Amino acid sequence: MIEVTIQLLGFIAAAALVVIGIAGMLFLDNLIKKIIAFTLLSDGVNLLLVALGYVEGGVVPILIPGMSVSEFAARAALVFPVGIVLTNIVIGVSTTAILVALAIMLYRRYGTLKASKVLKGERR
Amino acid sequence: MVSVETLFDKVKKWISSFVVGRGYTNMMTGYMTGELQSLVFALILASFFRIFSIPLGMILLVAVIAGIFYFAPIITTLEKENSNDLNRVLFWVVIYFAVIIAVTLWGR
Amino acid sequence: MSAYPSNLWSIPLLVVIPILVAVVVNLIYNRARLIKVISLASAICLALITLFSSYGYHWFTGQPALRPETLTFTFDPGLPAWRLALEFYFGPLQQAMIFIMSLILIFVVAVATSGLTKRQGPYMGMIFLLYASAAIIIMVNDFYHLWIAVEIGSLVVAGVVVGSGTSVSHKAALKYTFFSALSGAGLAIALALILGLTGYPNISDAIMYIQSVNLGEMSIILYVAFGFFVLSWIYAGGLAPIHPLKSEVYGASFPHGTAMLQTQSKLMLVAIGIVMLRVFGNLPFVREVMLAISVITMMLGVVMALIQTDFRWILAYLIVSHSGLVTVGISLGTTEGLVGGIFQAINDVIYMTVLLLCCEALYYFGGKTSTRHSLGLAKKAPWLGVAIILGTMAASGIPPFNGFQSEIILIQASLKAGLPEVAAVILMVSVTTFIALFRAIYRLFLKPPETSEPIVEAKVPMVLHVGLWVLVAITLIIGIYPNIVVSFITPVAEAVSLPWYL
Amino acid sequence: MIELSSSFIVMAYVMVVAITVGAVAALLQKDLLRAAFISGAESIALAFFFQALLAPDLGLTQAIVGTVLLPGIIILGIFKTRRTEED
Repeated sequence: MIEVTIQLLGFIAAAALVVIGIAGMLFLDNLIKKIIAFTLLSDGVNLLLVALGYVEGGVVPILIPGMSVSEFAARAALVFPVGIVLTNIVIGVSTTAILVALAIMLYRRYGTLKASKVLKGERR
Repeated sequence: MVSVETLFDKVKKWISSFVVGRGYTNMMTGYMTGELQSLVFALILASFFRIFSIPLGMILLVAVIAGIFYFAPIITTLEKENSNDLNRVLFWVVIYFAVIIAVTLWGR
Repeated sequence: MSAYPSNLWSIPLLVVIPILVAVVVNLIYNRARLIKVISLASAICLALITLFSSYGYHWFTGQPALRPETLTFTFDPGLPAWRLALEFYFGPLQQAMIFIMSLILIFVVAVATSGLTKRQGPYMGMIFLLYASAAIIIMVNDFYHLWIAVEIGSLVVAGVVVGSGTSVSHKAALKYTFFSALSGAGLAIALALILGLTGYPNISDAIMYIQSVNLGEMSIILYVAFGFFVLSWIYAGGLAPIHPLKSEVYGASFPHGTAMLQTQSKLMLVAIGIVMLRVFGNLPFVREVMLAISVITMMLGVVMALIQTDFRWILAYLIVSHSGLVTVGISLGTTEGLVGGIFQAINDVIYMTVLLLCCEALYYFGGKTSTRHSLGLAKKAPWLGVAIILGTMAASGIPPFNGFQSEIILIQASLKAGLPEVAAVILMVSVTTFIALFRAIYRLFLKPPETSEPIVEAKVPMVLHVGLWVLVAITLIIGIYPNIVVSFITPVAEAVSLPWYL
Repeated sequence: MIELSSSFIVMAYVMVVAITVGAVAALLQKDLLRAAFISGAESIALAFFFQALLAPDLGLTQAIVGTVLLPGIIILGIFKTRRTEED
């Protein structure tokens, strides 16, 4: 029996989000729904990265007065995933904005949001 | 009356069956070349398997030749599978990723 | 290298100047003359910086990669982890690649500002951001910048494609951007896994750690990281399963935009491929996987190019197929293979730009690029016919041109590596390239026109002529004296291919 | 130091359920506006999870971005196109 830690729960939630996101992007037909699935996918990746940086029994990586540096170094959660995730959140927002803008443009052209009509494969 | 069909007529019919209904026979050269190319490419890819094991590679080569005869105009299948449909590409990417992970982990 | 390595100031300019230009040009939006002056001047400035900059490092935080007293990398098990040496490295290879990219940027900017596009400001900004992202990926020596630049690059590709303003381009951009979720997230996970395994964001440090410490069971993590890395590699370069989307991107944008896009993606393929070789090259099956992907890409691209009916789409699929040619050399992993692959990338970028500029010139003759029409252009514009045939000869590897030199290196490398099948595939690709291109050229140029209606003829701008002939001259010069470029590549290829020759 | 792990793990259990249910519920809505709001609610659960995983600064960022910015962009898109999913 594996001991259930917060990290394990994080991995489970991240896996669930990634699977739901990919399934949504694959099987849903509405463009806006696809975009929402995309945000769920990037949320899942963020959660995975943060869970990788978790230290069991650790502290938030902020050096508070009264804490020795060696204790801090031994117990603090990793900070580099936090940097990556912060960037990833920003990138996710900008990508979503671009996707929504393109969806609006395609809606104006075709009058529908159905991906099976707008994005269908075509011969050239 | 029995019509006389030479071998040339048969080959011509077989070739032009690729492009029936397209109304643009100028593409025929392209489709023919593409068909031959993809045939040879499939054989070469099959013979690549000799790197891993030679007997298995020979079996694979025979299987590919049989498959080529079964799926006769490969180029149309290839064209369909190369469609730029989003979901189809997504599907292929997921499969690809699984294969890469499986192969590298197996090779370990 | 006796002195402590100094922080080079000239390298970040290659990234800072394009970003600044993108901002400024975006602000002045629609004043064509001013935009032309600013963007041309800065493109020339970038080319001059790459020519005259000295080699070295620029590090943003932490410490430099080289220690002066021992001349080793920063890896030192005694020091605590999290050193955060985020750095750029500018060497001969980087100089050659960025200089070629700057050269093409000059021509692309000159052509783009002399007609065709409205709303020039944002479009120019996108092209400069494309340059910046490619420059970062070429120079980078840490995973963090690599990931951010790949993300920026994928978003900017969508921007450049949308610039052509057709509904096909909107669709292509939307599809391509959806995939940035998979590839960008995959690269982020790969970065986090390697970081968790080694503790170093710097690529050199991570490699030193992987080679010197026995990872044991933890090496499974490296394989998963490799899988995610491959995902972003195929996304960035448009290799096999993503090639329908990438070729749609190439075909849907303006031809000069495509010239910049293919430059970026081929140089990205080289840069990320070298990183993958350095980090994962010693693992079994890694180079086989990369080789399989590139062979399949070559074959699918060239076969799909044969059955297209539009000159733009033929070029788009040929670009994809020739990206496979580039990665074959890199995934062989030998010195000759690396030299051939990188040389092929540089040559490829040049001759494909020649063909794309010819395609751009077709727009001034009524804009019909479909091979369904026979235009008889050879009589109207003999110079264009000559240029396009020279470009075709370069692309299909006919001796006096540069394509021949790199392809023969690639063929020799694959024969030497014991893979004659790869050599056969390369030969077939170059022959089929010729067939695919010449079918279109025959219909568009040589066949007498079917209809008697006269072709609309606009004045082709002077910069297009100049760019075309300068690039053709470069293909000839490199074809006759290949050592001009090869001498830049060889030391790097020897250094990268070292680990499995020891 | 205050040991928060024992209380955090209960919160984490709740949040795993909330995130999964929220994600599925957002994708099953016929009304796109409601889907956007539910994905915002899922982001709040995610922000609390970040808090439990010792990254409070990320929790703050995710709370702002995930509940205001992202649904805002998507709602803007919905108003420019259409609110319900067509058959």
